[in-house]
Amino acid sequence: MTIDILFFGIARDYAGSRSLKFDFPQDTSVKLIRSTMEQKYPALKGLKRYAVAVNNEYAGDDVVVNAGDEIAILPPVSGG
Amino acid sequence: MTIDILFFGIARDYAGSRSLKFDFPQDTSVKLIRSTMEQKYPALKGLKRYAVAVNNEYAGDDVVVNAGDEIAILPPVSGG
Amino acid sequence: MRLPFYHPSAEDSMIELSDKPLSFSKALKHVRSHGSGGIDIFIGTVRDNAAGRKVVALEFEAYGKMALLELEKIVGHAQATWPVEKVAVLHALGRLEVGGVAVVIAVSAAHRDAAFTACRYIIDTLKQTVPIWKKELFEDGEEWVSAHP
Amino acid sequence: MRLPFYHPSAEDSMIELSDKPLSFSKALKHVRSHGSGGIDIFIGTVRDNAAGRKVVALEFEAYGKMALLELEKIVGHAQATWPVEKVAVLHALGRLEVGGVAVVIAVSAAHRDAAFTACRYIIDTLKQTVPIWKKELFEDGEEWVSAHP
Repeated sequence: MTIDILFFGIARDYAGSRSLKFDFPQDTSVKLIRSTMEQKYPALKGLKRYAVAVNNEYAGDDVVVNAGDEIAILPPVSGG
Repeated sequence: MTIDILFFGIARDYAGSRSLKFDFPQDTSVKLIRSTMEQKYPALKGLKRYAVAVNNEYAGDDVVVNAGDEIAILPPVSGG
Repeated sequence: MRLPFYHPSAEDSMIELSDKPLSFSKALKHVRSHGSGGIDIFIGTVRDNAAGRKVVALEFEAYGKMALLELEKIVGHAQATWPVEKVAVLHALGRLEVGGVAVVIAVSAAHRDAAFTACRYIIDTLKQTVPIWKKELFEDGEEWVSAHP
Repeated sequence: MRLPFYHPSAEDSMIELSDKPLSFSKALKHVRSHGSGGIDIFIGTVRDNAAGRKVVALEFEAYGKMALLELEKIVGHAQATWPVEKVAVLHALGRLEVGGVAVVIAVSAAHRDAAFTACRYIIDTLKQTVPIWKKELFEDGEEWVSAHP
């Protein structure tokens, strides 16, 4: 299935784009998304940490992603 | 000696004036001023408490007052 | 003494008692600085009720000279205790209708913790030590606040 | 999504992300009410230095939809936890020069303790959970804040 992934802050600099499409197997977990992204963009591993959001909610590693879900890579936030 | 006493808030209502002159002996203490005022304006004794200021500073009972000092009767403050 | 009373201020602090409407933006303008990352502002307003009784207005009076001196002590203590940049304290005198602004306290600091802590300290201490009194005006009477047990 | 993002608000709260200068008086106006006796306002401004380096400007970006949802949770939690009247949260996006206003948080309450506590909670939590990022622009480079260990 094709999944849209959004990149913010420094992760957007790493990906070179705000939004990219990726192909993932059915029943992909957030854990697999993280490892795939880290393989494609190794600089992610140098961050203090980063979060993954699924449909505008912070998502743990076990969350399973479905086609059409909105995924986002969120480096440490620094608003305020 | 003649001492000017200022009255604020509800104490002004009791005294009927913002400022009055009183005659006190030399070396009058704040304690004597308090008891004299309470005798003249017994309603002062019904307050939660009241403070006496000498020359714009809160003054304890032992402070001695001199001619020309500015004395003020300060009911519980309620600014803000 | 004539109103407003101005505090003969160190340039880092502005202290003022006034019978004109308080200028909130004046306080903000005073404390903004390029070195500050956080500003905390407390605004005390006239509430429409007190202990269940409907309030029509408040009347404030001050022992002006001493109130300024006490405010100066409070602000000086805050400046000596927390790393704050600038402080503004404005207090209204005279009659204020419901919704009116009685007090504005603004504190800027490099970091927000000092701004919050100092602002809270200033309003809490002001209420305890500064010789200002308020009378609540009700539809059917009036009362000096906190006077009686 | 287009700016500004408006929170589909309960009437007691106003939440907004905007690339226009934040209107401080709009936040104040929103929270003023006849039932409130105290308003606490936090204003975050752009400081001219960071860890000793001279800052020229900041650039903010947000994951807009999610940022509003997270702010809504924070404000909802504050409203459920402390007796506050009204809350306004404004956050700037885009480029801000030194001295510019990045965030305004205003909380009104019948009594000041709730206003201070809720305001502090909102800014502290915003900084931890709301997907907004800032980049510091220095004379000789730029850096995403907090990204690296």
